[in-house]
Amino acid sequence: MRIFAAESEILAPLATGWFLENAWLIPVVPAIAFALIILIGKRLPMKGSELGVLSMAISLVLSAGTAYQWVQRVNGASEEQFVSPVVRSWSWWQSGGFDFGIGQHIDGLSVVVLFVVAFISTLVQVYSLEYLRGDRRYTHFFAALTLFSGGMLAMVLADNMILFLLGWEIMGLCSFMLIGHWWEEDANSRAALKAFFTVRTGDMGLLVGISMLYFAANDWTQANLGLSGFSIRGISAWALSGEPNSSVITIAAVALFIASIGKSGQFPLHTWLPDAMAGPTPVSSLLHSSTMVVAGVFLVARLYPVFFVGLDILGSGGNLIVIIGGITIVISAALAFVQNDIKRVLAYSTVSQLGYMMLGLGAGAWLPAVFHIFTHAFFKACLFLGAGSISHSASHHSFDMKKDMGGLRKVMPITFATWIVSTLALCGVFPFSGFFSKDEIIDNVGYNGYNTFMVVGLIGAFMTAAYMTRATYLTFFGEPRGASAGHAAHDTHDSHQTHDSHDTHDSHSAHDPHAAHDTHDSHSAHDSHAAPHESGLLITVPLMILSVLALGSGFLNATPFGESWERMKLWVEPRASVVFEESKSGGPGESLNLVAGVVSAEDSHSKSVCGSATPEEGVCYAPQLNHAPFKWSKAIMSMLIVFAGGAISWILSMLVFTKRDPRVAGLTSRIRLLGLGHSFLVNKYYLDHFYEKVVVRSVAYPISRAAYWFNQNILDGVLHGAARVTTKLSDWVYKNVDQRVVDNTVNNSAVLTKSVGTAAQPTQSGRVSQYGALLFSATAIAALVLVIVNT
Amino acid sequence: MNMLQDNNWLLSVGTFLPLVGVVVLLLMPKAQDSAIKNVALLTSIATLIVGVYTAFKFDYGQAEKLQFVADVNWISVIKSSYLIGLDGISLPLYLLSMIITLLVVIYSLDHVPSPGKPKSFFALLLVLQTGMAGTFIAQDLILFFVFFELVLLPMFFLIGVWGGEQRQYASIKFFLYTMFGSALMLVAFLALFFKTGAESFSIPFLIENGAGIAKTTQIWIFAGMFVGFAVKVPMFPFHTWLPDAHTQAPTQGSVILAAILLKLGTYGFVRIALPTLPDAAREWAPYIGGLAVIGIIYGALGCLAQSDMKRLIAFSSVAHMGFVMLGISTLTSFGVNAAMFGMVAHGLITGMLFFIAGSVKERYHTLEIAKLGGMLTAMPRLGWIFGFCAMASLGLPGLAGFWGEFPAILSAYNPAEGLNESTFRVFMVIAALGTVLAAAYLLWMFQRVAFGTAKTTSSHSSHDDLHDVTTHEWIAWTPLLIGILVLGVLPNLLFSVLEPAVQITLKAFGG
Amino acid sequence: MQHLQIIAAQWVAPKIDYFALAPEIVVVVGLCAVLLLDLFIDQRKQWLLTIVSSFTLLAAMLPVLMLGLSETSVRSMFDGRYVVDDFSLVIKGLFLLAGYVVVLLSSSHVEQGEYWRGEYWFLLLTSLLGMLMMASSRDLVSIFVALEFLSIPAYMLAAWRKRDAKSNEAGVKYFLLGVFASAVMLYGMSLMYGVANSTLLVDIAKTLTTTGDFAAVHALAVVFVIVGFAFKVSAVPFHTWAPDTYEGAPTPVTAFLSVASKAAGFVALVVLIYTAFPASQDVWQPFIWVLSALTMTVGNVLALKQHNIVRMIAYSSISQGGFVLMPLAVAGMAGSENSALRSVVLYMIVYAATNLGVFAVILAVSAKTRSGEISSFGGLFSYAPSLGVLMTLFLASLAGIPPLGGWIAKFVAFQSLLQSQSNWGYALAIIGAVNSVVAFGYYGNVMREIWMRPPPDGDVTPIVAPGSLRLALTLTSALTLVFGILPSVGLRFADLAEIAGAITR
Amino acid sequence: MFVNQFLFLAAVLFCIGVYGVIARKNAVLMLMSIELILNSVNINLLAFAMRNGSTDGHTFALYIIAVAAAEVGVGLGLVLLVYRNKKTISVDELSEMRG
Repeated sequence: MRIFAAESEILAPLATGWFLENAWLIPVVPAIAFALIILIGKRLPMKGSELGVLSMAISLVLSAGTAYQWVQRVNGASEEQFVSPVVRSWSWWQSGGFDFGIGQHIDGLSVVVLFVVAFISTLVQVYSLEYLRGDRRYTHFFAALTLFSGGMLAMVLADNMILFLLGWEIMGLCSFMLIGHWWEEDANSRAALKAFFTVRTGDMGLLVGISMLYFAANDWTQANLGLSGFSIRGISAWALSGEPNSSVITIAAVALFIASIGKSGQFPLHTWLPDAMAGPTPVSSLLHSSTMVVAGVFLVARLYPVFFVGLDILGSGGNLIVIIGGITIVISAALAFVQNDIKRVLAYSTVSQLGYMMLGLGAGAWLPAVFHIFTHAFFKACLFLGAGSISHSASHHSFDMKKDMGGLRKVMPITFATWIVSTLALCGVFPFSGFFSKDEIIDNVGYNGYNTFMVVGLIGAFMTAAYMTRATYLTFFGEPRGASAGHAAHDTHDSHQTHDSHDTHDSHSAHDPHAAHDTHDSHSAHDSHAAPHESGLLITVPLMILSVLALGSGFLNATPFGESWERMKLWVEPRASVVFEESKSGGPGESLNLVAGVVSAEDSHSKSVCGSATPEEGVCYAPQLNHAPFKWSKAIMSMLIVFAGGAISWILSMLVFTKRDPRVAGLTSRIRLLGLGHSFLVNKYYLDHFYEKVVVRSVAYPISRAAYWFNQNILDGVLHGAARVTTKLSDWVYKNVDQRVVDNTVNNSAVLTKSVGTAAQPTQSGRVSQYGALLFSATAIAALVLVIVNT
Repeated sequence: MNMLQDNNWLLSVGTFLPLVGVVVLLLMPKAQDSAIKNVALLTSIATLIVGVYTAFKFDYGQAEKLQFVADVNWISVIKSSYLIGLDGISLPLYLLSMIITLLVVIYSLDHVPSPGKPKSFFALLLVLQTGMAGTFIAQDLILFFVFFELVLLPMFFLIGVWGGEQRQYASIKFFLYTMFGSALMLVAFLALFFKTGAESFSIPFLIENGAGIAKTTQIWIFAGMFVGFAVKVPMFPFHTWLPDAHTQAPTQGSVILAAILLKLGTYGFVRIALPTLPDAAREWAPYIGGLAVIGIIYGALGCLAQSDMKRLIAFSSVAHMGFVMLGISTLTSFGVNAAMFGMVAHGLITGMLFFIAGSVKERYHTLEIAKLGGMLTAMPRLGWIFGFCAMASLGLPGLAGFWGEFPAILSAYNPAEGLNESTFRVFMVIAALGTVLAAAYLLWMFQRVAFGTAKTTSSHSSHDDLHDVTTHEWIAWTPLLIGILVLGVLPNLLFSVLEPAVQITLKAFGG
Repeated sequence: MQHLQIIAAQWVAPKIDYFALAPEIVVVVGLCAVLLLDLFIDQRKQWLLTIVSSFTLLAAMLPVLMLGLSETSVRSMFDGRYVVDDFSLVIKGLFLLAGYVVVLLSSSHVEQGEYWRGEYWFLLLTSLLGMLMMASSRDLVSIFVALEFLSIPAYMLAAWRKRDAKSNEAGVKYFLLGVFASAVMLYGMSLMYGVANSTLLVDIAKTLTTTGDFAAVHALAVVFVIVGFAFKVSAVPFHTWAPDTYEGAPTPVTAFLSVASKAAGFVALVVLIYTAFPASQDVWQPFIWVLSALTMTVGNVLALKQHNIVRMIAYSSISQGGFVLMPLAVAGMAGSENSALRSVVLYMIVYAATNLGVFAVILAVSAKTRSGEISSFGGLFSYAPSLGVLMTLFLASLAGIPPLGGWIAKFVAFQSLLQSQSNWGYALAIIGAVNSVVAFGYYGNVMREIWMRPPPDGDVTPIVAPGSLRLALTLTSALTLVFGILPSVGLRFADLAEIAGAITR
Repeated sequence: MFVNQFLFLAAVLFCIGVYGVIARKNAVLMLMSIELILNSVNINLLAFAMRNGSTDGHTFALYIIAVAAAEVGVGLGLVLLVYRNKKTISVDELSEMRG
């Protein structure tokens, strides 16, 4: 019981509902489905895939309902009232005074991500029905996919870090299984190993961070909230309570951030992500673009108060998160230029987008970052699925833009259209969703005083536009090449030997000595030598849905149109008000009746002490953040930058595709009028080469080459080097320390005893007189000594 | 107290029933293979039934108290008595030993390793079972010691007679190592006995009075016990017998060794060394912890260096027992709980891994990782089971391994009072690093063994050898797999039993 | 001359308790019977002698048991020079039983090679008679006589295979060194008598102190006397005769020497230490400490290198002797007198049972393989499983692995060491512990041969041991197991709390 | 007192005997050296007996003489045995067993 602050009023209890109360079902459904698929999947008519889709659909419905009721709850609450999350938790096991619970923690953030994950997963599963038809491990694939979704959902609505960790690890495992899905190929299994291992390295930070937070926070949370030190609410409140010792919370924040670096493929642990493209395209689009890789970002957003205090966000001109985020944006964007594999382009773009999210979080732009998670999921998934659709129906499962694509806009209009929409969204062109999120991030970063990083963001935007344009041009414009031109599949494969792009399954199963997954070949037979064509409905429908969202989802938080449009801010962002709890007995499990101190009335903005100072009474669950007022001027500027990027890249493409002779300069304008295209056929390799030269010289030479080199030789080198060193070290330790020293001491002791025996043997000479001598001399010595001693 | 003593015949029956089977076996003619196997099977089943009945009768309400206590006059002259009892700490291991033995017997029904001789093979297995079960119920140091040693000879012969090429060296090494440890341990026991007034060897009594001993003396006595138990665990400098023994032992031997025998050491720490000599334990804890984390990293490195699958798994035991010892060294009830859980989990998981290794050996006729590969194509079920166990072993949440590993790391963050926190936090970080390495070597092994395509080099094993999991194997493995999963999802099943007993055991540390 | 006559005049015939002497008398009768029978029956009936001698020993057990059950616990004769108390009875029982087993071992063995069996039994019984006397002697003279009584026949037994050079060598070495040692001992005894002016141990205890003008002479005397018996128990560095003699002598005789005569030596040591030297522990304690440490260690390390099974067992029994000496090294310290005595007695009992078992197996196996090499045990388990298992049991017991007899014996020894709570005790305990591990090196080696090696000459015809051997094996293995699993049984005999008193009585 | 001379004589004899046992290779000579030691013992005993005026010494000496006779008998028997088999009585030839 505490006495209420002078000016504070009891507020109406918040609305709740069945969906909110039972949100925990969302991950449970896929988990059950997973078990069922494993057990009976193979016997089902559709090999268990129907179970997967069904379960995801159910989760989608549930999370939609949850989202709806959450919105109700928020609307029901009064202005400035802290809308307490719907927490239910059950004790899982106790030991030595520790209480490990499982439970749900539903608030704006989790609602958003839940919805996104469920939604994308559903679409991807539908998509996979077609994409993987006839794969020999069809059932396994769906099992893993479903389990993955279950893990992610569990992580998202976890109310404590243990459950969070659980979901986190399950995702890691599933990504291992899915990346390595076609493990007959050594490269794939190696990529899987690399991914899992890199992420796992980050997890070390998670373990340490959780432990530290628990022990640092537990006493306080038990005392003030009756919550365990694992509970997310408890940790958040504790972080803002002014209680924590600054060094502890800083170290904990850094440790946790290391984990999210690993998971979200941030610099310098990003190298696993492009390799992970070895997995089937649906996997890439679900795990490695829209959901799993944002887990790292989600971790930061989830425990935001910890980072806010620990890394002193808003306090200084730069902190670990923004720095890492910034570097990631530029580095990976640059890398995207030199990729021939369309999926790798998208992968690097994902990395850089994640960089944006991190940048936003690091710079105090919490909401835009979360919003970017939301929008990015749609258009990036759309792009990946589009790429998949291309390789599936047009390019004989090759992903090489230069070898096997080009001019596809005619043959696959739907894919093309959706692709364009998503690309615009990704580049952040005005009405498209990307604009409202990414621009907001850049904007707020600047507004919060991180000017350098705002510039970085703008550069990133420029590069994004550029490389996406290049990719689009290579894929859809110009004349069809290679497979997309209907060439026989084999030269595709031959060409695959020459360059370093990650081959996909079929291109290899073709010259796989013992057709590892024959069924899949039969499937690929149905289009292998057919001309490029549009994919089936199961593929295009998800594409269309996604593209619609890529276009529209932005309006959920359309700052340009004023407060009334900022729904996300209203619904998702936790309000930074001081909360007095009526009863401390209200442990996790029941939603508390809360009383919010009415903030002094003159303006309802940014006056809460939370985050900036220690509340003298009550607790904060979220820090007070600023929101940059929208200015068209800035928006226009960034738009210009984007268009500039796109335009330059486009012009370059033009230049390349039309210039017949490199030595003749200045004639370009004339020759440009002779339409596009056919010049492509003549010595295209030479032109490619030239294109590279131009691009390299004019655009990306300084950064991208260097960056790529750095990436391949230093970072990746370091990673592999670390592996190699460890192996070497272990060899050495094993051979020299274990076998030679430790073990030999043991064996030598035996040898020693034996040799002592040898030394003693001469006494046993077999000669009586010597025996006698020994006998008597021993006697004499003994007598002598003892006589002397005793007298 | 009286009700704690009713049906106290249970434990004795459960422990000595296997010996009855041994006698029957000895009376049977060598020729009747099937009959011999049936007798062994029936015996172990009967034993397990008794064990289950015991667990059923066990009063979980007061798991911290010794139950089914039987106290019979044994060697009155040296004040040692046949004192047995079961509490929350002993119960899981007691049952585990019975289960493992039964499964091993089942597995052996069609896997008696060369050179045959099923009669003596099963007889030794059963004797082993008596020794293991007895160690977990003995509440008298001398009795404990007798059972502790009783395990040695059967294992010695299992390794030496039915083992691999190097078996004789391995078996002798195993024996000498362990005997060395237990000799010093015996001296330590005696010293403890006299320092507590030479009144009784009963563990509860010694726990009462052990704390009274002068600190320096305690430290010396603890040293003796430490060597004895650390060899069994095995901890870092004393571990070299393990890889040889594991690699050379027959599958059944490795399974029992990994699943139960290694636990005798850690159990000894928890049951005897810590509670009887609290001050010494406090002094030793940092060193134990240090050796433990060294063992974790060291074992992992050892694993990465291995080219032999079985040897790799053996080294992984060193690492895992390192986690167990780390938990124990924190002297907090949380840490010890974690350790106890880790023992059971490691028993299930590593036992399972050794089963798999055995089956692989049987099919491929080699364990060279380089020669294996493509197991998933050749034998998908076996491959996936293998993957499952590898995941469990690297401590994936939701599987048993995690609850032994993560809490141990967690507990190292703040050890019992009187221990240097920063030291243990360093240990914690190193141990966390260990989990990464664990992932590295296990997945690496999995990738090389299961993924890829079947190597042509291994095709000298005619292809029909590569049959998938057989019925016997299913029967023998399913319980373990289920156990791994269930304990992973519902760790409380175990913790609720351990918790009170551990609390009592560690009350000297304010745990 | 005068005073001699006076003394002679006042001489009165001592009263003799024939009941107390019954065991000795029975044996005397038995050996006379054997001697005479040997003269009169012809070769074909020689087996009668076996029967007779074995029954003599069994018969001698009866009075021992009756004496043990009779309520008068101590019977003393010749004013305390010859005492029959619980201690001596237990020891006599041990000797008789060991002798019986040795007879069982011999019965089949002596038939090989045409030697006069009569002598064999006669000598065996005589030596046993000497041992029985040794158990009761409480006077320098009677100890000396008993010692020679048991030794001289033993010399001849060792050389019993007349035409076997090895056997001769064994006999001669044993004889020369034995006589030399006893001569040295006698010199010590003479000094002792000179100082104490009495040959009665109890009187010696009164006057023998390490202080005063005669301290040096005391020390000398004590050392010399102990050397005499250290030779008997083949303690390093007085052990040199043992390996050669054991190897050369007929195997049953080796068994007899390594068990019975060794035990006799220990009995004498115990009696002397407890009755004659209590005051001079500063002299003998360190001496015995060193002896024990040396004996364990040297015996072990040398045993590691042997190829001949008997020789290996010889060294092993040397190191076992070290373990028996262990508690005596602290016998003088407060708190451990009783436990030290108990452990010595128990160790002797258990060791006798186990070691005789080992020899029984060796006899059975060598009868087939005709080889003394350790490697000849290869694959024993495969063609003679029961023998293999039994040998494993015995060796494990010698190595001190529970739950076998040897374990409890070693345990009690350690116990009394630590009970002294002195650093000497702790140090010796550690040495002993390490040695007990090293010992497994060679025991385990034999086990390895038995279980893990193929038969040297693929000959796997099963072994049929003669009935007498089987009986011996049953007895010894049963005892080994019982002592291990129910130690109270063995301790019941060893735990003669009042024994120290009984001796001094 | 005059006892000392006897003791001294005995000590000298003892040493000579010991020397003989160690130095001589001839079995018979070794036997004789041992006899020397025994006699030195006897001298000791008698000297002490005189000094203490008790008869125990005499008794002991008599026993020793008797036993010595027996020992010599057995010893010579053994030596003869060896001589029959090996045609030598040098004990150093008797080193077939060693190590």
